[in-house]
Amino acid sequence: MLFLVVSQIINGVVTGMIYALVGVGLTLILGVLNIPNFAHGVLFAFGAYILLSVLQVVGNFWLALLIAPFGVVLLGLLLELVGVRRLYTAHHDYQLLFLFAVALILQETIILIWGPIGTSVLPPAGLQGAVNLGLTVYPKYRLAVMGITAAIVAGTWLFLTRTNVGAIVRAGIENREMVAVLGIDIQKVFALTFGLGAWLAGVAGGLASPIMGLTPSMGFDILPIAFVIVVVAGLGSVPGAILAGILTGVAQSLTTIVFPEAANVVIYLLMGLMILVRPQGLFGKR
Amino acid sequence: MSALLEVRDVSKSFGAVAAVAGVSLAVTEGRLHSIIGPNGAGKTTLFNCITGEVQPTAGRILYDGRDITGLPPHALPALGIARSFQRTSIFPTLTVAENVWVSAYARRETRGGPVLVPADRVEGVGETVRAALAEVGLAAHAERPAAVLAHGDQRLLDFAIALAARPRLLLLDEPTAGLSRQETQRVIAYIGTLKGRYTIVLIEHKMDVVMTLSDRVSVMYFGRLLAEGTPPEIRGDARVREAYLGKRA
Amino acid sequence: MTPIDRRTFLAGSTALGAAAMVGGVPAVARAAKTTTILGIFPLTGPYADTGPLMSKAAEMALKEVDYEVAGQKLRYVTRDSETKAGSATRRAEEAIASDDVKYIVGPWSSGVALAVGEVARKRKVVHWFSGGTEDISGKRCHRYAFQWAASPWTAMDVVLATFRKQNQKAKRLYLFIVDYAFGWSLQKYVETLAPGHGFEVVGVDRHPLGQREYSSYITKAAATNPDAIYMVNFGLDTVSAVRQLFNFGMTPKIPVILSWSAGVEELVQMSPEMRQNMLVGTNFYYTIDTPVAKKFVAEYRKQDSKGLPPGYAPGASYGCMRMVLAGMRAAKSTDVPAVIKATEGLKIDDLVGEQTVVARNHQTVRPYFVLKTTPKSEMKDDYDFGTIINSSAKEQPGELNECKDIGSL
Amino acid sequence: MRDRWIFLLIVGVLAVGPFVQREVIATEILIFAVVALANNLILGYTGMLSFGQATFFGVGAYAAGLLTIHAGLPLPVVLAAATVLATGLAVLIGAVCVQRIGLYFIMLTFAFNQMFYFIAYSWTTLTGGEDGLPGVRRPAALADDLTFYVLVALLFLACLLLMKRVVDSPWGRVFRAIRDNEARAAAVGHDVRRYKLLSFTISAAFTGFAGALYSLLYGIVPIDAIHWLRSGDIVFMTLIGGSGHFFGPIIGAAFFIWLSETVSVVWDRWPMILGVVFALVVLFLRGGVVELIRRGHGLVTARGGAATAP
Repeated sequence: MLFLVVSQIINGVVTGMIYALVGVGLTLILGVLNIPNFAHGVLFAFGAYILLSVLQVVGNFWLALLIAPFGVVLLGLLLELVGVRRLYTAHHDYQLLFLFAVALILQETIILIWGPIGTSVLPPAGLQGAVNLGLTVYPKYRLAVMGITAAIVAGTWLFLTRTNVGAIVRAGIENREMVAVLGIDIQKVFALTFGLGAWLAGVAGGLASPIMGLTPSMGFDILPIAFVIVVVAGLGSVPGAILAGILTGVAQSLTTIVFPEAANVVIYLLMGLMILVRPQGLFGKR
Repeated sequence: MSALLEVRDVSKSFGAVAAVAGVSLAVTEGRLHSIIGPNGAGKTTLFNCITGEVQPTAGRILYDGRDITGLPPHALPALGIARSFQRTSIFPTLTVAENVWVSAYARRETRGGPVLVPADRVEGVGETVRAALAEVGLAAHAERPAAVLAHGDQRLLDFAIALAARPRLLLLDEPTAGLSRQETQRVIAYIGTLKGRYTIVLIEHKMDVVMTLSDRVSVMYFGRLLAEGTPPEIRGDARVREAYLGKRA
Repeated sequence: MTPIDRRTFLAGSTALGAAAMVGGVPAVARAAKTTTILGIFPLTGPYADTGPLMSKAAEMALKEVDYEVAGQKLRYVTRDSETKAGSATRRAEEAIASDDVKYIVGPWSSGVALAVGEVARKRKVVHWFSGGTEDISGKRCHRYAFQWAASPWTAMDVVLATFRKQNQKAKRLYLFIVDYAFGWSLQKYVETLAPGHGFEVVGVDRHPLGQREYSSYITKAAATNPDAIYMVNFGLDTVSAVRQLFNFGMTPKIPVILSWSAGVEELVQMSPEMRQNMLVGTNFYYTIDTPVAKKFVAEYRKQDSKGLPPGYAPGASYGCMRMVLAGMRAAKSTDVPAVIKATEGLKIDDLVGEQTVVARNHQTVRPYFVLKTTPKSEMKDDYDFGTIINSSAKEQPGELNECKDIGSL
Repeated sequence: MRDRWIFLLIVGVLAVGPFVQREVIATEILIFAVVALANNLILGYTGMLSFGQATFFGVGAYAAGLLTIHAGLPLPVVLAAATVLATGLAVLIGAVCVQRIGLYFIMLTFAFNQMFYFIAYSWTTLTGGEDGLPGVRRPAALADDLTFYVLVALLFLACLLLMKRVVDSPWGRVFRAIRDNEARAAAVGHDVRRYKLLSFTISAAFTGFAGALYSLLYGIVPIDAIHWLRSGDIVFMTLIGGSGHFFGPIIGAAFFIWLSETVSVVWDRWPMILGVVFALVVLFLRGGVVELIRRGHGLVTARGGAATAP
């Protein structure tokens, strides 16, 4: 039993880290731009699919993982430029309608480009197979993912806390008017944030592809989970999103030990409890 | 001479910053009492403590002898307290009459009875609306959407909304902020006509406005009460001049 | 609330009404001799990958007869089932109304099929479906619905028998079951049949439909030290589980049994490494050695841009459509009651071999196939996924069938 | 006065409806028209965007289905019970959700929707889960689709009138005041959260009622009745029709269902067309079809400037 719990916790952490990557991107966009980004899931999917195509060209997983997310950034910036930019002052209802429309269009685009049938990407050579951790055997690639996501999340955190640009983004979450008063072009901050969010989604999609595979609907599958993470975390909170992602992953995988049928309900129950006990989220202010 | 509104030792800090630190003042019934101070002096925070937008960290606020500290904003009109906002705060897509109606309805005398009647047929509200509109001189605009009114008219509508609540105490937050000179004159003249009929607390930073209108003036500076007195007394106060006037000159 | 006046609204609504009319004008005035067949498949939604293939294959069966049978013209229309019972129901209703549909083939998932079956019953049109729910020819059977897929009992029996033959020493099975009616009915049969074949079910995990993360189930399974992972799930669920079994290093050490597989469309999503040491049960595989299958596979591959052979999904829609046609031929008519009567008890040598429609419950008794996957080194081409090593058409014992009354026309 | 004419027009359209469309589809449009109108009570009138209306639609549908199947209660009792259940649930969910505004409100309603979806999904003995809840039979007198259409049309009119009364009532006016300026509405003495909860609950009541009718329409409660994508559809119907006009959502529901039916026959990748239409509406036609009618009218009458002012 103990080893089961331990390995489930590791599982939960790995899955949770990927959730966290998606959640951090989403919470940044939500916090800074104040828009409900329903297209976030599909950016995740594009991360995986672009990686697939790049991989076919360059042949090296790591190189592809380095390149592919920037394709997603371009896509995100394009979205920002064409539509989102014109919607910052609009009501949430129109923002939501637009982003949902974008999600529909992009999902169908995936089907048109890469076909309706899903596909697999193998973990890079050297990280295939499992390693014995003593208590349990565990896939090498997943362990690597744990390390990589931790590095990316830490990098993002350093970027936000230690650089001037990052400080401006954070200020955008705290107090948007102040940023404007400081004479910073808020438009650029928004575009930057959207790009950063898209990059995180893209990296997450790429990293997840050897684990979760690629299907056109993968974006719509992950979206609700990303929203739960943001609610649990508190809007705009990066550390909250990381913690919430891991909590969600662990809660899900521990539930499968005792009551596998409830694995999906449990994250929403968790969220419900969270709302009742601490409605502003783990790290939310109000 | 009893105090209608009494602020006792009220403090409010945001984190480490004390926006209001131990302010006390008493507003006598029927008087116009102004609170002035340079930007950042804590006037608005104090105001928000009185109106319930913000919970004071310490201290008490008494209205008509009753402790109203921490009451939510929506509970105050029923007690006879109405307010205006610093930036004109109206319901833009509602008509002028509907704007005032929303306030009058909240203070309607008769409760209960059928709910799903047309709004304009609610008993007793219509008269209040008409009276309030007539009072500010907007009766002719009653059926126009509030958004199309001129700035000054919107400010007057804001007053009408407050007056429709039939208050004893009017809290006015920088009523001339953002208005043109002409509009300012009009609004000041109008406030003059309210004087004596209501107890008024006026937050302002335009000195000229305050000095002509007020019965009594409190000066705030860095979250504290610096001085209090009649307009001539304040004008003559050295500390005020140094802290406030001096700076502006 | 900006006011708009009456005339504006009236003008607009009339225009809109007119537009709606153009879109929805029923094709009532179509030639009386034409019979319309509806292919309702998931073109969007969770099974969007299979819908277009199924529709194409279904239409191929009609093209072969040049849209004509028993002297009657046939017409083929399609609708999107979205894998949403609500949408599928509405679209089926709409197609029956506006296109005068008399026969329905599809869709792909059981829940949606049962909903479409309700429409078929109500509107008195023939419904052919192939899928894992035993309810179509079981407790929710009715006179208008027919099941092409083998009975789950037949399928589980032959899969277990084959695994026994392959692996004499194996004993402990760990089950991954998709958590809805399809999974449960198959689980029931696996659990009752396993002891008879000398197996013991050492653990069962039910996962929701659409599950993409199997690591927790896999670690749980590994802990029980099973001799095989036995899966009752479908499509992407299966692919995800297989992928992660491979990542965990379970494949190829422990055999994986896909007991009810989509065949090609699932297998093509896995890399050859993931497919090692695998046993695959399916209703259709493209190497089936019948004249009908050979012709179908050749034609299908010719039409596919990548030369992808048909899997179970297109095989099923093609097979169902051929059964519709066979019924019409037997009845010498396209009249619905006549065709139903002629189809009941119909026995033909067709796509997968001998196919018999049981009159009592509308179940097609037909072979179910088991493949062994081909190791990467031995693959003749990219699509050489496996070899059929066994098949069986053993009928489900009557007392296990829950269709007590097929009802009237 | 104007409303009366529109109302007469609607009655006229209802009368010809079954001759233009199959009865069941005309019925479905009316059911979703009620849902969209109800959604507009919160979205258009109170300024709250709920992404969880399917919760109440689904609960209403399941309740009606289960009561019909297992309890065999008469139709009016079934409809009433389903409505009451959805309403009660809305009070609980709403009480939590109205504490928050903006994005948080959207996400809370969305998350509650997910929670109830998975409960419905997992509790298969009750709901049938993925396979849906079949066998919801209408009373014999209503078995005929046209008869059922007539009933739904009458109930639709009743809902329409009732919602119109809500909108024109003091409540409706306070809702609009809250939408326009929440802080001001509170400052004049209205308990904003209570009114929001009221609006949310009224909306859910109609939504649950419509859900109950939906379960009787096809005799099945599909799992997608409670899926969050359904909540999305409801929002989109409202917006595409035009949330700025009381009657807009009716056009929206009809247009949405008509559009998705039409384009899905034309092209397999039809959601893309849907997406493009949505995007175009957002970028160029905020206000929806009602706005289009308004602009079209402005063009025709050249001097219709007054009517087109926002």
